[in-house]
Amino acid sequence: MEGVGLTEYLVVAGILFVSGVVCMATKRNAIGVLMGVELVLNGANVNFVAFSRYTKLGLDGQVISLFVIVLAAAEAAVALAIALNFYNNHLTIDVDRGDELKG
Amino acid sequence: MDPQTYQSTGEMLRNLLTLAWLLPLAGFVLEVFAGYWSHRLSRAAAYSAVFCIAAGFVCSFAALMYWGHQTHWSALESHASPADHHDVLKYFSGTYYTLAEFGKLRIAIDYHIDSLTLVMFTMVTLIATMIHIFAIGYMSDELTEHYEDHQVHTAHGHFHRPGRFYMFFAYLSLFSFSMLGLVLAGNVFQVFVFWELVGVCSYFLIGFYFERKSASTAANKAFIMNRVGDFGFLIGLMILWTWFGTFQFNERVESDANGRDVVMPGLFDMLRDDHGNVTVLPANDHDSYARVFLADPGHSGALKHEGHKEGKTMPYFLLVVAGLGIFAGCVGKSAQFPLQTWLPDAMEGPTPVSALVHSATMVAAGVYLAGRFYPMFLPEVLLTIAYVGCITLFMAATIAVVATDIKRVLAYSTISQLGYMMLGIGVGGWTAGLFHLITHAFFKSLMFLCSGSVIHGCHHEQEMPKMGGLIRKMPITAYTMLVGVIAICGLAIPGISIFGIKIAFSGYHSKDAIIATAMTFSQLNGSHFLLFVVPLLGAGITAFYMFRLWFYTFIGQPRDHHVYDHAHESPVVMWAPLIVLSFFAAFVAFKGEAGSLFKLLLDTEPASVAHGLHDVGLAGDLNFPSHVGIEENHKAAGLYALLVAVMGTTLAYLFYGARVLNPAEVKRQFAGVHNFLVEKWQFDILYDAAFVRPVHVIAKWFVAFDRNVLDGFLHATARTAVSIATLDRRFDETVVDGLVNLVGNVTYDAGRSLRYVQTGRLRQYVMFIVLGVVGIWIVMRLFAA
Amino acid sequence: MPFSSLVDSLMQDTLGVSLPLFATELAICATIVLLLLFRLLNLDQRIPGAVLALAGSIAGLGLAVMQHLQYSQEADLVGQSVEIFTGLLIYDQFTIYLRIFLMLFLVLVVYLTMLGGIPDREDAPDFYVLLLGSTLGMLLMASANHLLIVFLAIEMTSVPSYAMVGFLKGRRQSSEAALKYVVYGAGAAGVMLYGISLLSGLLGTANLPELAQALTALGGADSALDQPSLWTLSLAILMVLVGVAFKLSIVPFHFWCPDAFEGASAEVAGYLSVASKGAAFALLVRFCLAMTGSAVPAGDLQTVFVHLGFGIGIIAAISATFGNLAAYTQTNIKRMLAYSTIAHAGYMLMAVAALLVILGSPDAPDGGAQRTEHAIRAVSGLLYYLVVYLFMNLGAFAIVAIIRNQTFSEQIEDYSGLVRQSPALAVCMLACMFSLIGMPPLGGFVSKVMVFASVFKSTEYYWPMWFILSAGVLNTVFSLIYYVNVLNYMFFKPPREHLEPVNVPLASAYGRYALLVTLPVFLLGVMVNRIDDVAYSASASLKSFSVPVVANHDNADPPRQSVRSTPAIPAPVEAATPVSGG
Amino acid sequence: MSNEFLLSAIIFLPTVGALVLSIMDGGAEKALRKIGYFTTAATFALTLVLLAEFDSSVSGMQMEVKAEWIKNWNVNYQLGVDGISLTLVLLTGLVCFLAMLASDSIKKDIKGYLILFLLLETGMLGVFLSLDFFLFYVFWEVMLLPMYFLIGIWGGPRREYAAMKFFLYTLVGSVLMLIALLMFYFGSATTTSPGSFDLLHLARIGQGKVPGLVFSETLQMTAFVLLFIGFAIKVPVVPFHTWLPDAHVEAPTPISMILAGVLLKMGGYGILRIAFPICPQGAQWASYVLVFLGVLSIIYGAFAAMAQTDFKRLVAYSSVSHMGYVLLGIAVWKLSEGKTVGAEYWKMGMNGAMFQMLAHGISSAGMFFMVGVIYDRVHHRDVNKFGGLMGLMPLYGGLAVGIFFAGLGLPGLCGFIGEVFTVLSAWNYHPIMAIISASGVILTAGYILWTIQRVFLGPEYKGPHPEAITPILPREAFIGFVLLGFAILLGVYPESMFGLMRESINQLVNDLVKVDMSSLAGVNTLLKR
Repeated sequence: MEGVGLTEYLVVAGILFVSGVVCMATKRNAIGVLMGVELVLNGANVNFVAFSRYTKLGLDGQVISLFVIVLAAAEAAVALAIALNFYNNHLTIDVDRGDELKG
Repeated sequence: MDPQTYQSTGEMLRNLLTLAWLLPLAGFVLEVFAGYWSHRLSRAAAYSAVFCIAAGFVCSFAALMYWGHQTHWSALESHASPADHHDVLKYFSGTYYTLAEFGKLRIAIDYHIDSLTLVMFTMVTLIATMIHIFAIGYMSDELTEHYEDHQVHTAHGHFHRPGRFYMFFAYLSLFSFSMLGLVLAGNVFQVFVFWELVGVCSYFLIGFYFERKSASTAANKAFIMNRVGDFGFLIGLMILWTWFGTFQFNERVESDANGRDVVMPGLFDMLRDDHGNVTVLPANDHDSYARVFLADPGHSGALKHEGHKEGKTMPYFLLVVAGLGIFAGCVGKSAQFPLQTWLPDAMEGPTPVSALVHSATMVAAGVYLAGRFYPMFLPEVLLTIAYVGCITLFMAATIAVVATDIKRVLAYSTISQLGYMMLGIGVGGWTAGLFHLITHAFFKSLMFLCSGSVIHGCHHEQEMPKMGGLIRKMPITAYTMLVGVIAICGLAIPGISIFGIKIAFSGYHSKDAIIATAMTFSQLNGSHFLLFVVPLLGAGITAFYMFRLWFYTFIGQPRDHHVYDHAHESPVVMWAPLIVLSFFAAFVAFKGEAGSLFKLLLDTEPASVAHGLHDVGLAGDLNFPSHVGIEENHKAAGLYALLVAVMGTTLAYLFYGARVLNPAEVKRQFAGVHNFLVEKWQFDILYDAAFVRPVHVIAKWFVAFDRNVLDGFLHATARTAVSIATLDRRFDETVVDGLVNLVGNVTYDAGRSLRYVQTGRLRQYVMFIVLGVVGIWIVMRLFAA
Repeated sequence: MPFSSLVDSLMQDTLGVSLPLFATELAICATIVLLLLFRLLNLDQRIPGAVLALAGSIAGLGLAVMQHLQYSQEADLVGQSVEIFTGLLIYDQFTIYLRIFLMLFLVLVVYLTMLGGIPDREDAPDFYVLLLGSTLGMLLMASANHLLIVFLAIEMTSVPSYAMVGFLKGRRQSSEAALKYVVYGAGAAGVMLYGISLLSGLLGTANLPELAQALTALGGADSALDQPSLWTLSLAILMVLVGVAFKLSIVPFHFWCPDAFEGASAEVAGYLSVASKGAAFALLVRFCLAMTGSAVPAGDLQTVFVHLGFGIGIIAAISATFGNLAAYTQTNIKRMLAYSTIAHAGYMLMAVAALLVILGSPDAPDGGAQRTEHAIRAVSGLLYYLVVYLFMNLGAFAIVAIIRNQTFSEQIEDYSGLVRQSPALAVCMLACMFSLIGMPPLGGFVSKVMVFASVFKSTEYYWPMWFILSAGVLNTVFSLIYYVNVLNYMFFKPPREHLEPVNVPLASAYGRYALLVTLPVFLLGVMVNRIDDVAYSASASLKSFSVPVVANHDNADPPRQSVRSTPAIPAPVEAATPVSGG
Repeated sequence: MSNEFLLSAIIFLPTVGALVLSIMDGGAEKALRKIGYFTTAATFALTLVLLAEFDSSVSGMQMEVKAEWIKNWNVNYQLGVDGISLTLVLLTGLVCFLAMLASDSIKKDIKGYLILFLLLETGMLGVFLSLDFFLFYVFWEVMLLPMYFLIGIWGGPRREYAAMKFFLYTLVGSVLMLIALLMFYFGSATTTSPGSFDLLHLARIGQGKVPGLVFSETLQMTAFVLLFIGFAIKVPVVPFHTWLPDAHVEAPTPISMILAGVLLKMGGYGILRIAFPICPQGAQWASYVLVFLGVLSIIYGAFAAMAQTDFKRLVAYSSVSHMGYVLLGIAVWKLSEGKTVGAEYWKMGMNGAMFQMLAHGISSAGMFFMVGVIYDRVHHRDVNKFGGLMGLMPLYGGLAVGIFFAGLGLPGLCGFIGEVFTVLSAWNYHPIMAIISASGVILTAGYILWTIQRVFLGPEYKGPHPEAITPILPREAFIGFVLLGFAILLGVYPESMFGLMRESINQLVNDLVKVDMSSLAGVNTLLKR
């Protein structure tokens, strides 16, 4: 078998992306939702790296993936801080309980 | 008459008549504000009104004299038929100012003076002067600060209000202005303008005691009835305007902007050629109905129809509709069948009003217009006029027999006499009809004033059964009334004629002329014999109810002592006009056809109009009587009429005058005559009311017919109108408004429902991101594929 | 290429070319650093953070205005666009226009927060760091020229704004709003990133200008790529647009907007509603132009763009209608204004839809000579709408903030009887509301007419656009109800007892601010020429319009643009000799 | 004053007055009113100056002013006056001056009221004098805002609903007009010249006088329908009229005087100035429907008026009926085989319609004022609970009956000329429609006389607080006399107004008659049979 090609990487990235999204949609715990976000971002990263290797995207792909990692970190930090603040006010991080704003 | 003098006489006449016309308007403006410059109790307003109308009379009489002098009284020389003096141009017309101009179309306020106008002016101003003087006395009880109105019952007893003496005279002056304007009008549009102005004056005058519900309803009814007539009038106008393009009666030479004199063809010149005949192209293949030939308006007068086929044609039936439309206006104004129910109710107004407006002048306007517009009427229209006149005169006469209120009797008699005039015009007797109009104006206003002085004397008592034997208390009124009654019945002493003049009052001559014309007409076209029999019969009934009225009120024992004791002769300011009017009522038609009045009217009879239509009518060939034909039958017709009148008088004398016979019991004996009147009825024998009841039944039937069929129709239309209106309002509120609110609510509900989409739950939002993307992607695929 | 020469050419390029053109952003960075330092050395007792932030933003505005003046002086520079930082950003009049737009807005917001006093003294520096950071992200969005920058800029804008929404730590609602906003934002960013990855992968390049060539190469010449990969490409494009749609709060992705606005303070809500929209629209225009490129797309790619344009039009109509209808029953003024921003985003998106349809549709009326002219007119209408929208919305939010500071209530009922208490404020709110409806004497009308005119022009290119136009027109009528409802309370109802009266005389600081913000709404309605010219030249200078339309088969030369070649990387500055002509 | 500033001065003098008022403090009520009187009087004087300088023999535009406003969109600040707009400007000046005098009955926060009143006047004058469609549209909407607040704040009990309904109706109309505006703009753009908003240029294109550029038939038809609906809402024509009774009932007296006196004329003016000249084929195609709607309005309005118990609502519906004549007069354009038949009757119809607008302006403003006088005293409007006013207030009774008779269409007063001329010109178009419209004469007489009987005649006053009935004040009497005086002047000597407007209207008719209608003949005959 000729080893691992571009499509396999895309499939892995796709799985990561879908699981990330499903996790975000189903998790009731705020932290679980944030994990889902991470999964999505990493799925995209895998894509970038794969494309930089197999298509003429070249170094751009890898540079982007580096930036994505940094940004994921920043986002996670802010998200966790907000989740903490949410916990202080609602004494729970169950996302469904936060539905005072509606209509 | 050479053009130079024609010009100067035209100027003179115009100034005189315009002065006569505008004086009452100035009076009106003065009197409306009388409340401010003069005290409410002063008679200043009355004096100003009388002065204006009297000055008006002097001017119009002077104009008449001047006109006669200028035309060397040619009109009065006896001549065989009116046709041959056509060469003398008999009318003066011109324009005051143009109302509006649209390209070639032009509407203006202009004047048209001929002998008919002069006669009408003199008659109207004379009668108006007399009535103004009479009214000073009659309306004197309005000169108080707290006038007590018996007929109005408010919460606290009778109604008190300050007197409105000056307002009454203001309305009278406004009325005289509009009436004179109507007579002076030079085009049919201007007639329409003053037509409605006269209508509004009658509205104000009928509704003078506006506190009384009956008075204001009567005023409304009168105005709306007139408006129904005007609706027909408007349709006539529309047709004329669209097909003829002008409203002017007669041709007029105008100098337009750059000096060239342009011929402005009138209505009559376009329809009838020089010899007065109308050319009708029979209905041929390419056109389903006959067409009437009109001279091309832009064409110069001289080159009319001789051989000229060029020029517009209009559908025949449309010209008939136009004629009927204009006649509808006359029916509305002169209270002919079927629009006559408003006149009896109009008696709500003070008696001088009934005398001036609802007997002599306004109601006569309808006949005047029919006369003025005569050349435009086609045979079918003339026939309708005749039949409407006939029905009206008979119906009104029968109802008058039964009426007990003195003013209602006179009202129905007016309607009946107007029927006569319409019949006269309808059967081709143009001069006879207008002759009767003039004479009738005098004696009818005289009788109304007499009834006014009776009512004034008996303190507003109008019911005849309460009167009786008043001759001893009010001799002058009684005798002047007698003159009027004799005039209207047309009594005369046959055979004896002192130096050629028959001893008879004016009514005899004018009614005689109409009956003669009707007789010759029915001889010429046999199928219309009714048009002679009914008026003859009517003459008899007229005599009966007029003398019944006279005997009822003045002769015999007083039926109600309370009324009798209070009765007193009216003051001099009231009986003086009675004397003057009775003189005119008697001798205005002095020497009948040979008299100057008849000759004056004859002078303006449209040239050979009648026989211009001989082979025109579609409904069989109607041939109209020529003057010569009428001359021969005159004597016979006179005798028949006199016979019938005498019969009526004696009958009335027997029942009410001598009271030698108890009317109820004796009436049973003369069942034969009355049977003749009520032949339809199965005659069930009830002892005393055997013959009175049928007459009452017919009368009541007519009254009932009036009240529920016509009035019913009126109320029905009002009710349906109101119900449509409420339906309309509900439709308006529900459907149209509902639609708007529905749209509003739908969007509002849509808005509210969208709130539920925003559930506030985070996970549902996130799910939407992916669902959104995939959803759009799928839609795009479907859409693009 | 040895490493050293690569490094020094890079240094030369960044120092020589890019940095001077990057002046405004540098000023903002400097302010941020200073703010943090002052906080560190607790010097902020002496110089409050707000004053510093205000100084920095005014400096940035000054620099941007200078750049604009520099551009309008030298005639030959008109329409010239320079790619800076080795192609990551692009610097042209469009960027300058948006810089002025954003900096002006920043100055006004900072001044408002100083008056409003949301960030109290000690956490003022943090608030302003977030504020300036977010604005920096937006400036990058406006001049993005590379897919990385697209993602980076959006993240840089969003992350600080998550924090700003949750800034009032004590309130339950703001923490809930912040949580929703952050999770939703992260999700959207994730999806967008995945889209970008797919897009760059398929097209093999992440540089916006080259996207067009790659696309035409890919689709136009019916090369080996068969149907399915074309669809994955369109899915990728859609995913990228999701990120932008999230920032614009377009209908399927608007859920965060009402909750975030209600939770956040009025100043922050105002900031989010205007600034992020402006930058996002700039990015969307650049992205669309990048895709359609300057050439008239050939083959079946045309149908893709027309349908994409029409699709965006449909979404725009839906979001406008949704925004207007949902706002009917709102009782909270901020939530109502949130839906109003959704509606106005819809109106503005219609202009973009018109742009796409005009550029993409094959059968242009009168031979397509006027095509670029109409496209430029569509973009300039959008830009003008943005400026008017800035003042309208900021005016409304500012008045809401002012009233909240006095009555502590944001319910519409509590606004009743305002005209009796402070007539000046009521008249300002009236001007904003009627401008939002689009009534003539005010700016809102002129901008709406411009957008509807371009949509009307697009109906000649592609007739179904009639639905979009009628939806837009119909929405103007729908929007009347809830805007006027607020005015009903203010003008017709008597003041409520339990609230102490709002007295903001014209002479007070608040009064002057309200007047400062609402006056331009009137001026933009009457003196239209000034701003309209600037907007026109800004949109004319967009890259795809200025490049000679060679490929265009009937070679109608764009009316006014000078033909210019873009400097290849890493050509030194003096090498980029503008070839002026035309 | 050189005449290019005259028009702008007329339009913006009230705005200057409004600015002066806004600066003064709200307390000095007396001074505020004085400035109000002075401004409206000065504007009316300026319109009289305009009348003096106007040369009635010229049919085209006079005193044209054209300055550039928005360069990129070719929008110009363009003003001009001709026969049609001059008469309406005079009417506006007069009615606004009288309404300001009648504004003494307004008691709460005078300053806001006067400012909005003057802005409203600016909006109206602007609409009549502007020749640029964009400028026309701006003034059209500027007039909308003050009206909304004037009804909303100083109105009767259901004022919010009425104000909102008024705003919604007019906004829907003006949004449709916006689409038509865009159609004309892009329709008139050629490769060389940009699109234009200049009404005269658009009219030349519409009538095929510009070589190489013409509005296609479909464009003319759709644009005409859009414009007609927009203007029909203002006229109001029956299906779109339900806002009028509510707006009138709730509006304070002076405002309903202006609403009836001037605002309704905008619709008619719009049709005459924009819809007919620019889309002649559309106008001819829809002429049958227009005549039908006109007649329907006459009959519907009359019946609806008969069923009302609220006095003001009754007069409002009478306005609907009277404005039906206007539409009838404008639309009597008869075409057979592509050639206009009886153009002179159409001229008469148009002149009659214009005159009816002026006459209705005076009579309906008078009627509303009279209703207002009695309402200010007894504060109720139930027609059945009045009575005996003629006795209690004789001068008021006299003036009111005079004005109501002007409304009824009595000859010698203004209503008659307008009504009869339009009806006379209708026969040439369609006899049956003419007859139905003539029957309107009876219905009008019916409901007006019935109202006069219930309100003025009768023995005593049946309604609440009879003690408040005091004789008419000199100020009110002055207004009544002025209106009645103008009614009589126009009734007796209509040439005063016809002279001004005749040239322009005949020119408009001649232009439209010359337009080649061959392509339309087929459609028309189909529609007629």
